[in-house]
Amino acid sequence: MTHLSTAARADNPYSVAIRDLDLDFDGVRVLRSLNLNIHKGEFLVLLGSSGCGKSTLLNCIAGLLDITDGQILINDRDVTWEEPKDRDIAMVFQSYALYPQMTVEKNLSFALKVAGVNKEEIQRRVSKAAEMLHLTPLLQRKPAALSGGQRQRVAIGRALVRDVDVFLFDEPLSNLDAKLRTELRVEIKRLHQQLNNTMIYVTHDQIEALTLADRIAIMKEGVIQQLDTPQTIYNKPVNRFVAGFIGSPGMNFLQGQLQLQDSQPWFIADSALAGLSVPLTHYPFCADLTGSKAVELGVRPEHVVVGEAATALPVCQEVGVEIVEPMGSDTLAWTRLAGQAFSFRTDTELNLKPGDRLLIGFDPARASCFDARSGERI
Amino acid sequence: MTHLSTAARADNPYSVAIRDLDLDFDGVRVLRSLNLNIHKGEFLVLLGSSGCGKSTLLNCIAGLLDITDGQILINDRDVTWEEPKDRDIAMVFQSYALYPQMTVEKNLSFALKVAGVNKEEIQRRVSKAAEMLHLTPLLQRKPAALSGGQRQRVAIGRALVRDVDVFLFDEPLSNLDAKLRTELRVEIKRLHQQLNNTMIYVTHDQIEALTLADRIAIMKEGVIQQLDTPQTIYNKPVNRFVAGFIGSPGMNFLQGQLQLQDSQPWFIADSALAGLSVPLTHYPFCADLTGSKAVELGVRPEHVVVGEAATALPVCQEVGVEIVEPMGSDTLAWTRLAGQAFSFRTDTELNLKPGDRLLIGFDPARASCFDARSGERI
Amino acid sequence: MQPKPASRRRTQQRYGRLGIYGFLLLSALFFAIPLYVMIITSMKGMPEIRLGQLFSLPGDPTFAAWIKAWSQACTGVTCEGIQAGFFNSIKITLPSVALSILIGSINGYALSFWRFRGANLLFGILVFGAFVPYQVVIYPMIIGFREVGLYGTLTSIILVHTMFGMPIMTLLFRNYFASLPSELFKAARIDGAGFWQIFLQIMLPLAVPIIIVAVILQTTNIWNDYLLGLIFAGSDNLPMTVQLNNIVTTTYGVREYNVNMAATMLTAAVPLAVYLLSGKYFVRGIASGAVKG
Amino acid sequence: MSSSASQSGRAGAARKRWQWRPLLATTPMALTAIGIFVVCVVYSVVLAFTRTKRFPTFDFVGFDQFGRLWHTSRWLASVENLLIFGVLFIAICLLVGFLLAVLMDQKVRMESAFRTVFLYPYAMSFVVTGLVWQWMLEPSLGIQNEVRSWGWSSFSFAPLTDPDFAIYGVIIAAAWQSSGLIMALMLAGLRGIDSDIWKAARVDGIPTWQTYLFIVLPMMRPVVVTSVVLLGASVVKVYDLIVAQTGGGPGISTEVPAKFVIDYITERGNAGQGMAAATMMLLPILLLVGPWVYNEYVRRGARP
Amino acid sequence: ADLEVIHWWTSGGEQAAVSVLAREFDQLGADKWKDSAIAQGENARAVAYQRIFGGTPPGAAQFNTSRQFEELINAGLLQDLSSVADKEQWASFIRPPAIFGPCQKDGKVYCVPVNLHSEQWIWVNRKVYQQAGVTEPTTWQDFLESAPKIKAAGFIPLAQGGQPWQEFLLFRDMLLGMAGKDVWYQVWRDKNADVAGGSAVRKVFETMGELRQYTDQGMAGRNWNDTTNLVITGKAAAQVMGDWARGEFVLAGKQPGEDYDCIPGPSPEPYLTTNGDVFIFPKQKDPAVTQAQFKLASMLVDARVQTLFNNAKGSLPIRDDVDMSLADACIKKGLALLKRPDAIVQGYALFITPDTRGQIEDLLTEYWSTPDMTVDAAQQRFVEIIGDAD
Ligand SMILES: Nc1ncnc2c1ncn2[C@@H]1O[C@H](COP(=O)(O)OP(=O)(O)OP(=O)(O)O)[C@@H](O)[C@H]1O
Ligand SMILES: Nc1ncnc2c1ncn2[C@@H]1O[C@H](COP(=O)(O)OP(=O)(O)OP(=O)(O)O)[C@@H](O)[C@H]1O
Ligand SMILES: [Mg+2]
Ligand SMILES: [Mg+2]
Repeated sequence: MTHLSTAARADNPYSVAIRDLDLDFDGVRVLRSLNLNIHKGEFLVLLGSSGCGKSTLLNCIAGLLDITDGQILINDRDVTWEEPKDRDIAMVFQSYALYPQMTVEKNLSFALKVAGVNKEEIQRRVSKAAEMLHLTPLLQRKPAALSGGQRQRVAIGRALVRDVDVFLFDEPLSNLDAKLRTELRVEIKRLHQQLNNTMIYVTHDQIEALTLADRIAIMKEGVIQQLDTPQTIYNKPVNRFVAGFIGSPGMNFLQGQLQLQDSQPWFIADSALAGLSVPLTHYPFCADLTGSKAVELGVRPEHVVVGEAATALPVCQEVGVEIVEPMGSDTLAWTRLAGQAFSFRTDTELNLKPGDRLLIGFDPARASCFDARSGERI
Repeated sequence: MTHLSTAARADNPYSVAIRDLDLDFDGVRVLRSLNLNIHKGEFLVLLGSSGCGKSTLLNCIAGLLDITDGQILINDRDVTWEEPKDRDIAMVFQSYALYPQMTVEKNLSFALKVAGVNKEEIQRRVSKAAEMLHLTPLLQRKPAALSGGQRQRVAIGRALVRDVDVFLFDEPLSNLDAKLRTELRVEIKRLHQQLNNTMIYVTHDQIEALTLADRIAIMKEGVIQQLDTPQTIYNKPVNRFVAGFIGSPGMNFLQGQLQLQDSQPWFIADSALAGLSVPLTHYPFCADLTGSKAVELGVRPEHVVVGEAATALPVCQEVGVEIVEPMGSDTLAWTRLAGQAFSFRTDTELNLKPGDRLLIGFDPARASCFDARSGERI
Repeated sequence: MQPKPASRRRTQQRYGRLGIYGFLLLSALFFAIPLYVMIITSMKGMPEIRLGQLFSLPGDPTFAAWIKAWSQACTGVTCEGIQAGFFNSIKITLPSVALSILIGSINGYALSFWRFRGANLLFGILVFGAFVPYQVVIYPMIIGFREVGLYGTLTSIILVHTMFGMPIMTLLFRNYFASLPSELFKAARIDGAGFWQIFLQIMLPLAVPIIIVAVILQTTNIWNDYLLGLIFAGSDNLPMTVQLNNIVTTTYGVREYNVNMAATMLTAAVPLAVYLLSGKYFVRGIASGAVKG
Repeated sequence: MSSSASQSGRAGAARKRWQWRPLLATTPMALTAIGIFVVCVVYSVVLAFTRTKRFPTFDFVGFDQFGRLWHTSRWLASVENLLIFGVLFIAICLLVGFLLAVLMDQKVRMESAFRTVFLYPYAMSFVVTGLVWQWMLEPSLGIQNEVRSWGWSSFSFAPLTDPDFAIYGVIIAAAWQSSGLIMALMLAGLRGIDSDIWKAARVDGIPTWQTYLFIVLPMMRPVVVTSVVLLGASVVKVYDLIVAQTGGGPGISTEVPAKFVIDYITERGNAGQGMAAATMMLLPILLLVGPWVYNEYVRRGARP
Repeated sequence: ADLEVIHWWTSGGEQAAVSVLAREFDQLGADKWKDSAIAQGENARAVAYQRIFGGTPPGAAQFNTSRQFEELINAGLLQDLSSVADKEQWASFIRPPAIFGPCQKDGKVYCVPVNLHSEQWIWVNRKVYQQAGVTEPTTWQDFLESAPKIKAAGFIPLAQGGQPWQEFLLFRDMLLGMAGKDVWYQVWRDKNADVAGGSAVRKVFETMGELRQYTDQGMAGRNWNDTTNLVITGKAAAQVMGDWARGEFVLAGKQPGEDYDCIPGPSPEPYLTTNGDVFIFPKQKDPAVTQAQFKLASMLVDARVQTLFNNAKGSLPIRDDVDMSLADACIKKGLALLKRPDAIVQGYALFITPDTRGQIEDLLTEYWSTPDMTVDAAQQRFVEIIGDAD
């Protein structure tokens, strides 16, 4: 640990750097030797399912939890044992955490008053933040008299006035309905473009992650699985967990065997009925292939081509539609491929009905292939 | 009221029929002379924003609220003043409403036991429901030991065992995370296909509404705005409210004037800067046009065509990208059209960045045109 | 046409409601009778009381007994009624209630948000302490107070009430604060507020519902206390209940039931008033977090 | 910061710096918890093994005091009374409290009037309660006399005069005093139940009484626990009520352990014996309440 | 200085008496009587103990002539009054000497007796006896014989309070009245288990058991003065109570010999026990208070104060040379007895501790209210208690 920290110090270009972070709750290790470097001005999203330790990590960065081992640096400064207020961070919570007995204005100015900032300066910053977030007409209201979206804006405003380098968001939009979520998402994105400070954003909503992030860190059980840009994560998930987690509707996974036939790799689906063989010649393997091996082939529903065009692809079959889910802009249809459930996305205009039969196909080069045992991408 | 009920009785082919329903809460009219007919086996979704009276309507149908005036018929029988249990309905709640101290099995069987159903029959129905919902291994657990999705399945199971004709769902999936929501959505859809009984489903999530419904009733302030199939509602919203409510990302609305030029209708956008004129020749008007009139033109982001292909369309402009929201399967980009915010959906492959310039266009025939004052579709 | 089903259902409901009201009224009667007896007895003359008709209204209502109980009844050499004790009780109750609530709320706050080592153990001991009969610890406590020279002073009785009230107060506030979102606390810490700032500016204003409950409970307990007041308050501060006891056991040939009742009512007046005025908030306050176990 | 040793050293310091304010703020609690509920209790327990009369002497006599204690019929009667009183009192309060709360929850008119009537006895001290109910149950003055004056001359209701029933007279008074509080707690608990549960039960066709009994009541476990704790604590301490209402009589039929303790440490000047009795009172509390407190608050710690 | 006095004289007659003391003390000069009345002896004594223990002792506190305060003396917490006592030669006039005994230890004086209470009295309502057509009892045998007739006439033959100390008082009265002086001493002073288990004591238990049927239902928990009131108002025929009951009759305006009567015993050979009240004077820090204590101590034995006080209280003075001419017939009966040394018996409280007394009270109250309890069982336990007493 020591050698790392001294070495890293020399040329740390990061806004937030986390080194070998361990954290135990009552003897249970929730975060294990976690390393994470976040660039200045970057929008980093921590994504993962419930209970994977996202909030815990954020709380560690904020200084709200005492860590078990490791080091946290913010702007090159070791803040591992600093008070939250001395870390140059601000935080926005899922439950808004507004002070219910104070007006919006007081909520915004509380931190500044505590810090002893003078009155005019408080006034200036509050009105600037209020303007930026369209809160000016609401300044004299109490939180109870605000809608969910307004409350969340106040919560963001409270972070804004503090004029810090790093913003931490803990699922700030989870409590809002879908429509508001979309709106505020755009506002947060716009805010980031205006302020250009570092933002660390926790969510379990992958759409939020994909739309907002410069980079996404996908977590599972306290370990970061993949840290990369949204595109890479979407298109080249490093393991089955990431692949399944990202994308809505979710990726289809077909169980099967990876076999070399004529020194060409083939995916043979496990199936009692209709067989399915997929040539993986153009698949960008990252590992050497030796012999046969149980794998899962992941295919995103939107990479499936429907109708005549499918015949041009290496994989093409006629299937029966079981369930149709129109989503307005497009439609998700469920069928069976080699006896396994398989969904695909089509244009709404096709007007599919359960029972319809049609041709579908996909390009194996855009699929992902995972070791069935380890779940790693092959 | 009396004459109506006798008249309606004669030939009511509906599973659930609501006639001139009024409901007051402490003198405030929450539902006003509402009429709704639901076919046997239909999946009807009540969609609307919070507080519009969806739950209230559902509770009236269930018999949990005494109505002020009107009539409710279920399977041709006037049940307006029947007890809930005698209405041949079952209901699933957002908060699951499981009996926390009973095991899953007891939760499922309690209603039957109270109704005096014999043991084998209870056993049979419970195990059938449990199997259908994959609850068999969980039967001996208590609700506290279940995940959210499992709980909601138990709640559905509790409705299932009662073997009734009409299922009522009050936002059954709202408390679940996105991933689970998608999964359970499919299960409910499958269930409906299996059981083929009438389902009335309340939600404020339009994706749920679109994917599940045979017909959607969109409510606002206790009044049904539009009752139609998802496709019609999506493509031909009757008013600005419905148009804005349905679709994610939401429809773009451009403010402007409807004018007749050379006896051809044109939409002229309000704009200080670059002008935008849209020929509405092929637009399917539902009203006569007389003179100029303030309107809003609604364009769905996915109806916008990007790049060279756009030049073929009646409307085509070069625009600068302001914000890019990659959503995995595709990307939403925000720009300005005639000075007004405008979003469009593109392929992720395009790899747009803020600042990029490109051509966009759309087909006015697929747009919607609303009276700016009344909000009605023109 | 038949009677509308609506009206049939409503009629059934009406009978049900009649039953409910009937039962509630009967219960209310049972609960109210002792108070009724106290009031009417206090307004009767002794001859009338001797007739033994406990429940009949006074033939000739008089407040003489009240006046006597308040300002004339003898307790030993002095015959000043219970008024002196009334002011002593106020002197004891006000600071004790304030202090015990302050300390209870600080404890609850510290226990809910600032988990420090040993906090849970301390709290466990405190909860256990709620069950310890006072008498078991009175002797050592007397020694303790004697050693610090406080025994028999107003300070000591206030401290004693604070300490014996601490288990319940702490439990009450701890449960309440635990029901608040912890994000509130985190937000305040990030905003740079310290231990006391968070307590005074964020948490205390939020605790109003439970403070009301605490005020009610503590006022009642402390006002009604007899034993601790007798032992610790010192001869100058004996609470009203001591005088009450003297009057009730002090009698001429016949016990003056009317004076006894009046004295009893006067003694109970303060907690009664507290309940009458704030019963609504009591239930609300309990609902807001005290019952989360 | 050059070595991990110095770093962790600083870390330790930082943690301590974190903790001192809450520690300071809770000194009164620590002093009370340890000073009163540990030191004083232990001190008292130690006295139980001595020959202490009025003034503490540390002249140890082993278990002699306990031997004598368990040969004292008044102590045995006290223990038995406490059991009867405790079980019945708690049961009646819970029952009445729950019943009243359920009825009050039916959107009754004048709820606040009813609530006040049910709750006001809790404002009365046990002393006043005891006195009032002594009068009410007095054969020649109270209820018995009143009913007889209506013409039912054989009516007999004077529990306090009969050693076999006196304890029930005490229970009536105690339940009268405390039921209202339980009603308030239960009412709060009922109001906290998710309204969907009610709807679900109605749709399922479960009769109201079954809903209350099998669904709602089990859901109110925390309230019931709180109630039992509050009532239990007052049961163990019950003293004033007995002194005011019966003085322990007739005979020793309403004696309770707390009164035994107090009599011995005050009037009778045999604190050793009194503390032996007190120790015997603490023992079951420690055994019953201890594990619960440990589970609920110490081990699970965290948030309830 | 203010001299705080803790006492339990809160009942009607008692109040008048304690007011005499307060008034007289205040008239002595600079010092003031500060009254701390606490109802019920056990409460008052407990508070006095706790106050002394807690380091804020009262100036004076009432106790009984008994072993109640011996631990205070042993612990050296009481003011030595020898200087005053020697100067005024208390030993020479306090009589009977037995009541001064508990105050003295190692030649020093630690308390001041203020009165003598004789317990052995039965108070009867003459009119009730007249109406029932029976004569007033002079022995317990008489009483048992007349009781059924009184009961038949619709009166309560024996008014008995429902508190342990009253039941014990009844027992003592019967023990002395039926078994006599020797048994009395053997039981209390010598703690002779054989005598306690003997036939004389057994007879007492038996008689007591028989008396149960002559009481009324309202007995449970009743105070002594309420019980006296039954006799005063003619609801009951008789009450066994100490001489303090006289005050209640006086306050009710009743005349001895006319409305009511006080009968010593009842016993063929009446005795008087030497119970009474004393004041102790805890050591003080403030010398001015100590001076006031000496003043009060001296005042309490003053002949004039004794006269006024005992006339008001209805008790007997601790000295012979006081003017009790104002005293009524009942007091005079007591005074007469007091003049016969062989009629004077030392009180039980001089011999047994409060602890033992408490045990006996527990036994007797249980016995009294449990008709099922056999005489054997009760006496057996009595023997054990006497045997274990120290
Ligand atoms: N105070 C605590 N004490 C003990 N364990 C805790 C505590 N807080 C969290 N945990 C555990 O740590 C793990 C990580 O929790 P964390 O709150 O960081 O999850 P999360 O990823 O934020 O989940 P969510 O999306 O539900 O907010 C969980 O298993 C949780 O049970
Ligand atoms: N018990 C009640 N008393 C008074 N007003 C009520 C009551 N229940 C609901 N309302 C009012 O009736 C209107 C409709 O409420 P309802 O619960 O039906 O809305 P909803 O569409 O289900 O909203 P949500 O999506 O938030 O569940 C709201 O304005 C609400 O405030
Ligand atoms: Mg979290
Ligand atoms: Mg709703």
